[in-house]
Amino acid sequence: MADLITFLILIPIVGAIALYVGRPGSPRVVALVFNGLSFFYALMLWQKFDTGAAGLQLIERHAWIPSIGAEYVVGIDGLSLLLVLLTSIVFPFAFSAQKLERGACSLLLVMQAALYGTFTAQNFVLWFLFYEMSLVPAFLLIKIYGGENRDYAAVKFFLYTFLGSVAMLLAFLGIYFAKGTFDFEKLADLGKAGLLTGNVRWFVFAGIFLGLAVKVPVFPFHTWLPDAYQTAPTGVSMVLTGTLSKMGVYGFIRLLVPLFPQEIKIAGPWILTLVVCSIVFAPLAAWRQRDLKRMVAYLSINHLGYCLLGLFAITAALPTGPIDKQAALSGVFLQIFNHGVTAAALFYFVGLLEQRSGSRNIDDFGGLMQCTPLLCGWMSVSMFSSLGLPGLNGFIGEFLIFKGSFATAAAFTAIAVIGLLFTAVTFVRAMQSLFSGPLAEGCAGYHDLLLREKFVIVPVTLLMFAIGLNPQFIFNTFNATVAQMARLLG
Amino acid sequence: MIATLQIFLIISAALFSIGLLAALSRRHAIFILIGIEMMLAAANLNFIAFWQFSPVRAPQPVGVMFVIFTIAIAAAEAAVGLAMVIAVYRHFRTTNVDQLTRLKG
Amino acid sequence: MTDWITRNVWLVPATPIVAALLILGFGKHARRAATGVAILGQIAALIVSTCAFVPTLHSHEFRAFENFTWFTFGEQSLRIGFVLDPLAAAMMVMITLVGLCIFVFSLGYMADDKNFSRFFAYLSFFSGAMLGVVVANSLLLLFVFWELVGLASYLLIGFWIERPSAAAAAKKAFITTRIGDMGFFLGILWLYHQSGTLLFYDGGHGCLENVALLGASSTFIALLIFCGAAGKSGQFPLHVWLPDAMEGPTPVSALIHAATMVAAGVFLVARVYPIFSAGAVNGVTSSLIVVVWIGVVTGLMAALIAVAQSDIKRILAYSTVSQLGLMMVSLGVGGVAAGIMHLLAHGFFKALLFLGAGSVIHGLHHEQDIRKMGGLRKLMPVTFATYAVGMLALSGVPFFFSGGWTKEEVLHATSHWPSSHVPYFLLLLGVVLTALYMTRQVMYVFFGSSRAGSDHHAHESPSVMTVPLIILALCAIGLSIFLTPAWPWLESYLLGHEAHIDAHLLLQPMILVSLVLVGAGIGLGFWLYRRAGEVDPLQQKVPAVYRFLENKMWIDEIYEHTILALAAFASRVSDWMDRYIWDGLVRVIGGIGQIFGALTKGADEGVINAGVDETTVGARGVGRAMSRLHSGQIQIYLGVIALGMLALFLFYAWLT
Amino acid sequence: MNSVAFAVIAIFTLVFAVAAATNPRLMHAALSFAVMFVGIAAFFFLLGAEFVGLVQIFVYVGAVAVLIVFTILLTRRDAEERHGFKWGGVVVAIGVFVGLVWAILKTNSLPTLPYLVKAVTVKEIGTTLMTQDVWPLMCVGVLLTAALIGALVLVMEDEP
Repeated sequence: MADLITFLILIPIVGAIALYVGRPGSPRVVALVFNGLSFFYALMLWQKFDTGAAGLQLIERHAWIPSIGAEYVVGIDGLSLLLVLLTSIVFPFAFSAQKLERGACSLLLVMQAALYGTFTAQNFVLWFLFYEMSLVPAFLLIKIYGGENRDYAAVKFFLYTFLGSVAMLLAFLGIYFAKGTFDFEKLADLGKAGLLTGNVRWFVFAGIFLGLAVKVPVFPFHTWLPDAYQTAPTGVSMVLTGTLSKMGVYGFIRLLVPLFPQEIKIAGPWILTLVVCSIVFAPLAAWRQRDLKRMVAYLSINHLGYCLLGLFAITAALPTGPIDKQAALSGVFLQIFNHGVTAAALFYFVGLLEQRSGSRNIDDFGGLMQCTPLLCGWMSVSMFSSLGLPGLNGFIGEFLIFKGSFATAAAFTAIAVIGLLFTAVTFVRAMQSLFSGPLAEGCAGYHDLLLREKFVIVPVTLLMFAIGLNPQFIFNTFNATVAQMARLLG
Repeated sequence: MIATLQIFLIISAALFSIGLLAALSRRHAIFILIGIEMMLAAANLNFIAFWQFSPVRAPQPVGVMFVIFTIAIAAAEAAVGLAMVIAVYRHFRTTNVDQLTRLKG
Repeated sequence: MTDWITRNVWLVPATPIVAALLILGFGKHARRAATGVAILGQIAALIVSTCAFVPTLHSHEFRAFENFTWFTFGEQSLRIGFVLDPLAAAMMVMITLVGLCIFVFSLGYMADDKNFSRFFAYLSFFSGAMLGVVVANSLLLLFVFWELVGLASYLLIGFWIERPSAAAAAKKAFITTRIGDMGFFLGILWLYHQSGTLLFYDGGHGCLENVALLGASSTFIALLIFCGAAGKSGQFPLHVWLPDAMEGPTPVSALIHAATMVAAGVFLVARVYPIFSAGAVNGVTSSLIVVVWIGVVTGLMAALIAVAQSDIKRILAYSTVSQLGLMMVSLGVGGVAAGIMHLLAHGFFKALLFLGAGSVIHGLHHEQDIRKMGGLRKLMPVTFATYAVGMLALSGVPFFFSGGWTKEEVLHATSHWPSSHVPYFLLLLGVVLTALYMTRQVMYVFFGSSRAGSDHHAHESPSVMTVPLIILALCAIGLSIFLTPAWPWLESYLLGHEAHIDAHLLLQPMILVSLVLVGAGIGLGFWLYRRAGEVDPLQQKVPAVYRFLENKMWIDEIYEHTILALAAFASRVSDWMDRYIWDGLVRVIGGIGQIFGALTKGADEGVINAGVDETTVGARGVGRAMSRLHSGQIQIYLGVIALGMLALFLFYAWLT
Repeated sequence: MNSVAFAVIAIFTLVFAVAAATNPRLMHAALSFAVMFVGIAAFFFLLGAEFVGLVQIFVYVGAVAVLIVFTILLTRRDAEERHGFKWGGVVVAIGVFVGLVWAILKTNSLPTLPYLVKAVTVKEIGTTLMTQDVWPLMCVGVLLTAALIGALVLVMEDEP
């Protein structure tokens, strides 16, 4: 039991191999069983985790390739735990979204293992290995199992993220040659005094920023996202938005911010400008989309923009009190979790509509409230959660982020609030054309939620309510980490 | 003129550039192979030079070992490359690389 | 008992919300259970509110609050709480009482609707959310319930979901109020930043207890908060959603206009009044001046528009907007108690008017155009009598009707405003207009003879609908006992004074002024509309003005062509940028590679033209551009590698 | 160390290298290529790596050059030089050369002490191959086998 994290990473891989070798009749069920197992392990991890203590816990350290500074180090702090839990929630959710072939199931499981690895690795080589390991299944899933236009989307996705990764790898090689270590903790210690000097540091900084910005994505590196999310099968879109995009945010928190505190202070206003552009332009573009998946995809960009707004607002300039730093960080962490759950749920609902009608075009629907009231009701909950209605999970994260960012970047925050408004406009418009009005032609025969669909939706929605009403249980996982990080920020 | 490491490196750089020239400018496929062999030779020269001039002496002759392996691999590469030239010639009836554009996208 | 209720004042909003959840849980077919639970919930809330009301009577300046930690983030904690003071207690009683009447009325009004139980769930939720706004002791908690009020109104306005116009109106209401809410949200952030707490009262540490700390920023915070209030309370320029909200069922309109939604904005300003008045010189601050003028513009504009409307509910809607403007003026000039009193009184008589209108509409089988009504006085006597009470209260006839006294208070406060006297005279004009359009409406609906023959089948509504009307009418009259200047009990209660009886104050010169004005309005209306036909007399006399007012001063159209068009344009631009510029960048990068390839080839073959052609054609797609890079010429590949090496050298040179 | 000998070897090697790269007649170029390798082998001798020098001569002059000549003969019909010469390559090659020389001159940390020939014995090489580098040796063996088979497969006639 000592190697809990390694087990957690291995379970999905074993599942993938079992699926590939065993050729079971219903691969989805087998995958779900393995998901259940990893969910159980994730819970066990949570139980073992000492929420009161800051710093890494449950560390496993083994020698790997000492000559290049690579080491097998995994460990979790509050943030890693949160993301591990999120991954464990989103994957079963994604698997239950639709029927998937054996290959797709095993690829998804490989991706799950890669995500667990990414969120727990504490050495750059290991981290990068897992980071790239998640890219390949994503590419294949889009390319092989995607819908219309999948080749274009897959290649675009791959080129974008791969170029970003290459930039990041080069930057890290530069750091390694200068400092001789890949260990996150050691690098963070070095970062306080300035990791590099001269012009080189800007190249290294830009390389890492680019690699992570593509992954999140930040405006204007986001154009791969709508195509990829639109084309991918529902379950894959859920995973992409729910967990894969979090790797970028996680990278920003874990790598860029501790390693380059001085550089961020100089580049901060520019980064914040880009972030605010994501927050404002993405929902505006979403408003124009007729394809529901594209719409949700664009709104994802907006929501992840809030995370980065909070993060860079407090790192670009120092706020006056610890409350702002802690508020922003807590908000960012919570928003990561919330967006993972909510965006996945939205894709799930779009998938349900697609299963019923075969279309995702918003104009093909209308008056659904009359034939599928339950579907509409539960879907509205997710939409309201996404637009930040109080009482649901989205609000608290956004409030804390804005609270933190207002202290140092009031102007940016004020502009970002426009993003909140346009998100609402987009969703309300979508609700109007989907749910109300006269029953559209061809919508009459849709069946309402099935029992198995309810089994999926109800727990997720309850989670949204739980976080919205009493978020303490989520905060408990990362409060110590937040306090420690806030102190490290100075 | 005293033979310093710098001189060796410059000679090997010249050799490398000549090899590159052969690989880039000639249209016969064999020349590309010849050019690549030259560049490898230049690299080998560097290995030996660095090994010989290095202030620290390893107990094993590291530079030499490196070169031996490189030569072995270069030989294998030459064999396969020439076999490919022959195969290509048989198939296309030419060895002019400008006409071998099957990879065009 | 006192202790228990002050600690558990959260029960008031919780009861209706729990009722709503229960009803949703029952499902669609449990109609009887739904109504039972909803009305029981409302009665329970009324009882608890009354219990909470009692202790506030005992002592002056009674204020009890119960704060607790909502959650801890990092090492900080966010505290929220509930407060019980005269303001909250009076509002609670009004909301639950009016709400109960509306619930009972809905039993009859919505009896045929197939989504009957859902309707009651939403209604309960609406009333619960509004009660939450009232008892919140934290601006954040207030905002939470505030947004829930918005959600409930969205659901209820769009309740007849199959009507596209209802959905559009719901959307409009949600978005317009949310525009204001975004300002409110920023105000909250700013306040939190400045004061470090969002609790109103916290034993001397609350944000309202230390407004001096805010300094100069209090003006901006107040104005941002006022944005939210203006959105919810339908103040110009965010009033456009309110008349459209008539698309909802009539009980919903009653609830929105009387007890819940629009009252929230006025209540909010009254609640955070210390922020507005922080640093006041002679009772005037810049933020309060803005409040006054916005209120005046809203009040007058809405009253003018109301004169030329023909939909029975729209006239009432604009009258609400106008009255809300009046309340805002009152708050702005310093008459907080007057404003709240008017809000409370307005809650009763406006609910009465809307339910009366609902009864008329119900009786006429969903006919809403007043020009097609007439002569209902005899067919619907109870409705007529109660409606007349409401109309007289709204018009501001003093002595017997609550609205008259409160309006008097507002005018009184305005006349003493040191900054300017213009608002006072404009309000007097508003008084005349109010009397005029209400008389017009009553003349059309209840007097004369039937116009379009639609009232052949008109019938009095069942008692389940008329009884609430009667109760509300009694309240509208009975409340005036507590409002007279001779015994201003309610004002003293709200302000925390002892009430004194002074009969001399009953007759003041100012009351005569308003009596004359109201009389003039009613008389003018009577004279103008005594023989009104299908064509409005005003329309015959001044068609241009009438058209201007009938079209709501074209404000909707102006918005559509400016703000909405701008937003749509911005959206198109964003989409376009995404498709062409940002995606185009990628293509350009591909294209650059392609130019390189083409140039190498061109240099060899001496055909520059082809290269240029290739370049222009090449901007077609990433895949295409990238594939063009693959010329198949291995030597070019090799050359590119060598050039890359050169570039690295240059880079190295630049670095060192 | 005789710097005259060094200069002679250097000029000899580079001249033949240029000849190998530019001579329009294939056969001549191939022969220049073989001679150039002798020059390189001489460098190796000079630097105290006699074994490598010998291997170089055996492998390149003995084997690779012969292979090239055979290939030229096998593709004789095409061997007459009617292919042009690309001048773009010259520009790139010169650019790379300048870049390399600049980088070499720029680097200050190169050891400057004159070299001391310390010859390495074959025994040493053998011991190292069998102890420390035994795994790479195995891999190279596998690689060579694979190359051999691959070359055979490539040139095998397709026709049955």
